[in-house]
Amino acid sequence: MNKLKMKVDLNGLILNNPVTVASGTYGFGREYSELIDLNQIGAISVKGLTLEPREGNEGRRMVETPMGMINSVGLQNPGVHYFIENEIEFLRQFDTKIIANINGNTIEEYCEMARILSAEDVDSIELNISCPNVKNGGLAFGTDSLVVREVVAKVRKASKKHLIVKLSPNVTDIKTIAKIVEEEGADCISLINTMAGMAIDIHGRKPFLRRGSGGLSGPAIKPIALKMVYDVHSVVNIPVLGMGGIANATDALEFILAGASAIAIGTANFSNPYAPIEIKKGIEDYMRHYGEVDINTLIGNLRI
Amino acid sequence: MNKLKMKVDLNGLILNNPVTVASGTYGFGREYSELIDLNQIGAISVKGLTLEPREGNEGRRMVETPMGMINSVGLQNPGVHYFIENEIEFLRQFDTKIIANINGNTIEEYCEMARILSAEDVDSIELNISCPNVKNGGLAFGTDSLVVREVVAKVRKASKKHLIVKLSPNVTDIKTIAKIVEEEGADCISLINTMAGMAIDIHGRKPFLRRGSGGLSGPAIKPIALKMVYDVHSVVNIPVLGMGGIANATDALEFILAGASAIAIGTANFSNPYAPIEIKKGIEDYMRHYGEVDINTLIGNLRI
Amino acid sequence: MKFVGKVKLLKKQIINEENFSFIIERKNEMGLVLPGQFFNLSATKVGYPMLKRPISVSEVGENTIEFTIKIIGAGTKAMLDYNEGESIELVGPLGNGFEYYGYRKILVIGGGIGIAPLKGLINSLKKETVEIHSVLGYRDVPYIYEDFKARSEKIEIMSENDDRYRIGYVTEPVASLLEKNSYDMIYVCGPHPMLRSLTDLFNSKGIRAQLLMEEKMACGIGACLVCTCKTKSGDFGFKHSRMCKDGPMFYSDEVIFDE
Amino acid sequence: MKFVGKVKLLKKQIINEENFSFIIERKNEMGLVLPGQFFNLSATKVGYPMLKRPISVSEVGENTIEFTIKIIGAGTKAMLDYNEGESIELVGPLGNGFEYYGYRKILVIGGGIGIAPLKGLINSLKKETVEIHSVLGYRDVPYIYEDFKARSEKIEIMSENDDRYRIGYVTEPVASLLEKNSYDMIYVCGPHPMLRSLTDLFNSKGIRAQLLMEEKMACGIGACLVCTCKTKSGDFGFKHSRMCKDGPMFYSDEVIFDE
Ligand SMILES: Cc1cc2nc3c(=O)[nH]c(=O)nc-3n(C[C@H](O)[C@H](O)[C@H](O)COP(=O)(O)OP(=O)(O)OC[C@H]3O[C@@H](n4cnc5c(N)ncnc54)[C@H](O)[C@@H]3O)c2cc1C
Ligand SMILES: Cc1cc2nc3c(=O)[nH]c(=O)nc-3n(C[C@H](O)[C@H](O)[C@H](O)COP(=O)(O)OP(=O)(O)OC[C@H]3O[C@@H](n4cnc5c(N)ncnc54)[C@H](O)[C@@H]3O)c2cc1C
Ligand SMILES: Cc1cc2nc3c(=O)[nH]c(=O)nc-3n(C[C@H](O)[C@H](O)[C@H](O)COP(=O)(O)O)c2cc1C
Ligand SMILES: Cc1cc2nc3c(=O)[nH]c(=O)nc-3n(C[C@H](O)[C@H](O)[C@H](O)COP(=O)(O)O)c2cc1C
Ligand code: FES
Ligand code: FES
Repeated sequence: MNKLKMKVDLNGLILNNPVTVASGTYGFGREYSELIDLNQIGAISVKGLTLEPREGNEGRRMVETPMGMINSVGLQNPGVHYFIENEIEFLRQFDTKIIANINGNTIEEYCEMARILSAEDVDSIELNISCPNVKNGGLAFGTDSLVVREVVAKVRKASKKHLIVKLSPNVTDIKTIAKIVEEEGADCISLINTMAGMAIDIHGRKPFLRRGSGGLSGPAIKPIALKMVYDVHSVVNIPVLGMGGIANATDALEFILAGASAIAIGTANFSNPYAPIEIKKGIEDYMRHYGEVDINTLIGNLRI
Repeated sequence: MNKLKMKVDLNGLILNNPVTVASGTYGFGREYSELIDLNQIGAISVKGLTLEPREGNEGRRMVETPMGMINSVGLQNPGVHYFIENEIEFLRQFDTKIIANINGNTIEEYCEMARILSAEDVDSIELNISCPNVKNGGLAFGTDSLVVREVVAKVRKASKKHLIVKLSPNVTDIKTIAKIVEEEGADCISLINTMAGMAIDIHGRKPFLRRGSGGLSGPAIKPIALKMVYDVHSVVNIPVLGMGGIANATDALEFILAGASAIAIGTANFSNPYAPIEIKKGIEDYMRHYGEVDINTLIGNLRI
Repeated sequence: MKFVGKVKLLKKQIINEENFSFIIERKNEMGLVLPGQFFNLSATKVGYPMLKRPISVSEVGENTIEFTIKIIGAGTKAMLDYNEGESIELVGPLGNGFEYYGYRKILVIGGGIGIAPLKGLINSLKKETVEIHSVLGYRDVPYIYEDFKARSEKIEIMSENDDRYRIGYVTEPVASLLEKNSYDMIYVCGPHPMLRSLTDLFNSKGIRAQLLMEEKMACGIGACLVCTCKTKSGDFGFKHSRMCKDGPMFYSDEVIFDE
Repeated sequence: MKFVGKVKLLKKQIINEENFSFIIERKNEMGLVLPGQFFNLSATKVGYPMLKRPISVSEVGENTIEFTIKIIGAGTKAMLDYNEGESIELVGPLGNGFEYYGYRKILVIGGGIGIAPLKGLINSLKKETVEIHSVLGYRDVPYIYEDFKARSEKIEIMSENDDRYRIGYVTEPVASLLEKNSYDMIYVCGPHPMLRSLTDLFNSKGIRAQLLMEEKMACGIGACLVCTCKTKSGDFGFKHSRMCKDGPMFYSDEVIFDE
């Protein structure tokens, strides 16, 4: 059995293999560490952090939909300081990269968090621009080109760490947003975050979620995510971290062929805690079957 | 058993019941008329018409995805003149409303078709603004506010028929688009059309669809469609014809409670040809169970 | 220790039109399995519905585990299609389970399918040392009450509609039992409104019970935070605990019922 | 006449690791069912995968219909889970089927699972009046060839890998049969490359065959236009025909193979 080259380089962030786990689906790794070997995961993007601790939204927070789920956790997290003091060390035991997913109410909050994390032992900062912008009537930062330019530029200045910007899919033209993100100095783009979605309890005549609506994730959105990853990869030169509904090795390979240098597994962890390991193995099997020795030759390798 | 009032008024277009079938999924009704009683359907939106006949895209045109499908039929249709001469009369045998779904390469084509159909025995014109705008680099008409305003205004002038404008979901802010459509004189808004999506054959290393990508429909997109219907209903005063992944009576009732005055069934016809009849019956059962006598009291009747 | 994988369905038993039970093989890798804990079960072999369904253990044998399941929606309906001899994918045991060490006189209160996990509890208590009083409530015809009958010093079976039993809700007999007895611990599992009204009763009397609660779950292990339970924190504050990991057993004086 | 609804699975038979057959009850509402026609079958009771799967009839009995199915992906794999006695939702019969009235000497050419619908064809032809020559090709070990053996005047069984049979593709024996015989009609069903190379052969000889073709389908009845087949129109033009409604049988000289 030949040794396969599975390392991928996300523009300075080097992963042992392209299989990572998505923010908000893996906590800080503690719970899943009891079930699977975290050393086998390329990177862990931790639960979305905010400057101050947050209790998140009131329940009910989740409803299942056809091959998907809508969540409105509302960024419940212990805050960036708690993370630094109590979680980094735990994660550092494992041979996996740590991505700190950050979320702000204002551009200043994003910058402040980026500054704080610059001095800490994390491998990358993932700027989640799907958060509602309190100064802008609650519209997500990531849906307005001007705001995207400003927040990425300022965070870039605030920190020299490897910077991933995570895009919202709820936009008309993701290519334009991606180009702005690249221009303003992001090292890598991750996409997609959840899509705005809703489900209604016809007996109670109210939305299932206390907050009315939430974010749709899971296999249902995979075709949309794949198209966006393909589109973004076609217009930027920085690497893409693809996600959205990936549940098996075939899905992961679709994203890699579409141009993702690495992929993240979110919702699929819930239905199958072994998903990251099975997907990594499935990618390796595919490579052996087709005599590929380096995962990098597959990235964006589509015959169109 | 009480008699239920199932008639709904889409701002001048009065349907016997709120269950309609979506354009492109029902041809001109001929094939389904061999399987189900078309008199039970509130309205039939016919296969998207163009000024000239079109052969559509080369195959492969369809791929199944988790609880969805992506199609790229490419508006294969016999043209508006053939429709007028050969299809209207057939459909008129049934006690159902005829909605002519029109598609143009240019604003002039849309207007020309609206003018032609004004003189014909159809009950409504549905303006599909998800078509690629050839003058605008192929971006869909429906994604640019200025273009939306222009095309709706001009078609409104070209025809006095009942006018439905069908929105594309691939936009950042569907509320703004909907308000423009209302301002320019549409009688009704239908949504959603399919979402941009893609699937890749990892063995052939190419997209499954010859055209690369296509439109995603089916239960997978239901939560997204429902949220958009809810959002649009909350900002316009004209009625909404809701669709996107409706497969059973619960789904249909979710849309009605979210604000849809009528609903359309698309992809679900394929998996269950009886879907329109079963859904109509399911809505009636729900009304009886809760002692509702008029479907109109359910529309938008959400306790939030 | 948690198990992730497939186990064989050894026995499927139809209880009535709404309820059935599964006996599956218990694997060594599962370690201890406590009453009140649950497993997350795949509803189908084809993976649809997508999310696993949390189901409490209703009996733990040496080499077997029993689940008692009520058909509620698509997932539990589909589960019924597993054939004996087939494998079911599951994760568990999950959650904290009941605390029951050292109590000598207990009251168990169950409503509907909520009776299933309590059955696991009473059957794991030694007859010689624990006195059990039971109050079981049903909407219609009672089921799975035999072990409670056999094992309880006192038992009250209520039904909302079956007049061969005492008609009414469990709250009434519970109130009178509390007047006449003092219990080392009370255990409750049942629908939300029942938990809520009993908690009001307990709070008014200054006593506490162990509640086995429910919320929609995704991961089931505490990582995704969708299964929130509002609990007290300090004197006036609250926090969002995880039903799956910090629960599903919560003490009645910890929980904030505010809907 | 088309049937929409559920029918009982009377018999399920495992042919080998990759193939199985279903015998279902034939309903009156189905009317005539012709060889070459197909039904659209639900893959599972839970409705996932969502779209029905088109499967040709491989035998039509008085009160039964047989399907022979190869496991390809998630849908056909899931189908195998139906138990005898359960109901399967289906729509059909669909498509045009073979034309076979009045032919006296025919050649049937099948590849892999494509042999199944041809079995339905030959078994519906009267022995006394029709002379049948058969060429069957397999990747590995041949299966469902018994009826062809019993019914054919000449038969050639090919395999790509099983050297107890003639090794190679069906095109070779077909070419030599065509040298020595003249057929009233030729019927072909099999994988796309086989249809294509045989069509080249037929075109070069100026003869025509009936091809049973395949394309991904949604509605199966001709309404959605996703299952396109490029066919000739006039001398130089083309049109997009519907595989499900205008086919799945097309004459070899009508089809444009351009991929
Ligand atoms: C810790 C824990 C332990 C449990 N233990 C047990 C146990 O031992 N035994 C047991 O039987 N159960 C148990 N449950 C409950 C069990 O998990 C649920 O009953 C099960 O998950 C329901 O899944 P389902 O797919 O059948 O229903 P779902 O599809 O999830 O439906 C749930 C409810 O929502 C309704 N619904 C769905 N969609 C709509 C809509 N659009 N509009 C209105 N209503 C809708 C359904 O009709 C149903 O009433 C436990 C739960 C937890 C959290
Ligand atoms: C008119 C007609 C008649 C037919 N008659 C018969 C018959 O009698 N018997 C019979 O067995 N079949 C028949 N077929 C074929 C049958 O319909 C198909 O085999 C079946 O629909 C496949 O469904 P599936 O879900 O098993 O596979 P699918 O999931 O649809 O997969 C099809 C193929 O695509 C591959 N695939 C899926 N996703 C990906 C991905 N992301 N990347 C790469 N590859 C992928 C699968 O591995 C597989 O090779 C007929 C078809 C037609 C149109
Ligand atoms: C329960 C849950 C919580 C999430 N929380 C976050 C978060 O805190 N920050 C973030 O950037 N994305 C968050 N996401 C989005 C995921 O990281 C991912 O982008 C999305 O779910 C799509 O991938 P999937 O379909 O594989 O889940 C969350 C998703 C889920 C399901
Ligand atoms: C095969 C197919 C063809 C379609 N063709 C058209 C069309 O010609 N015009 C149009 O406005 N919408 C068209 N649509 C979109 C549907 O009318 C509908 O908006 C969409 O499919 C969402 O509904 P559904 O999920 O119930 O299918 C088509 C959809 C499908 C699946
Ligand atoms: S279900 Fe994920 S934290 Fe409880
Ligand atoms: S599958 Fe719909 S037209 Fe053929």
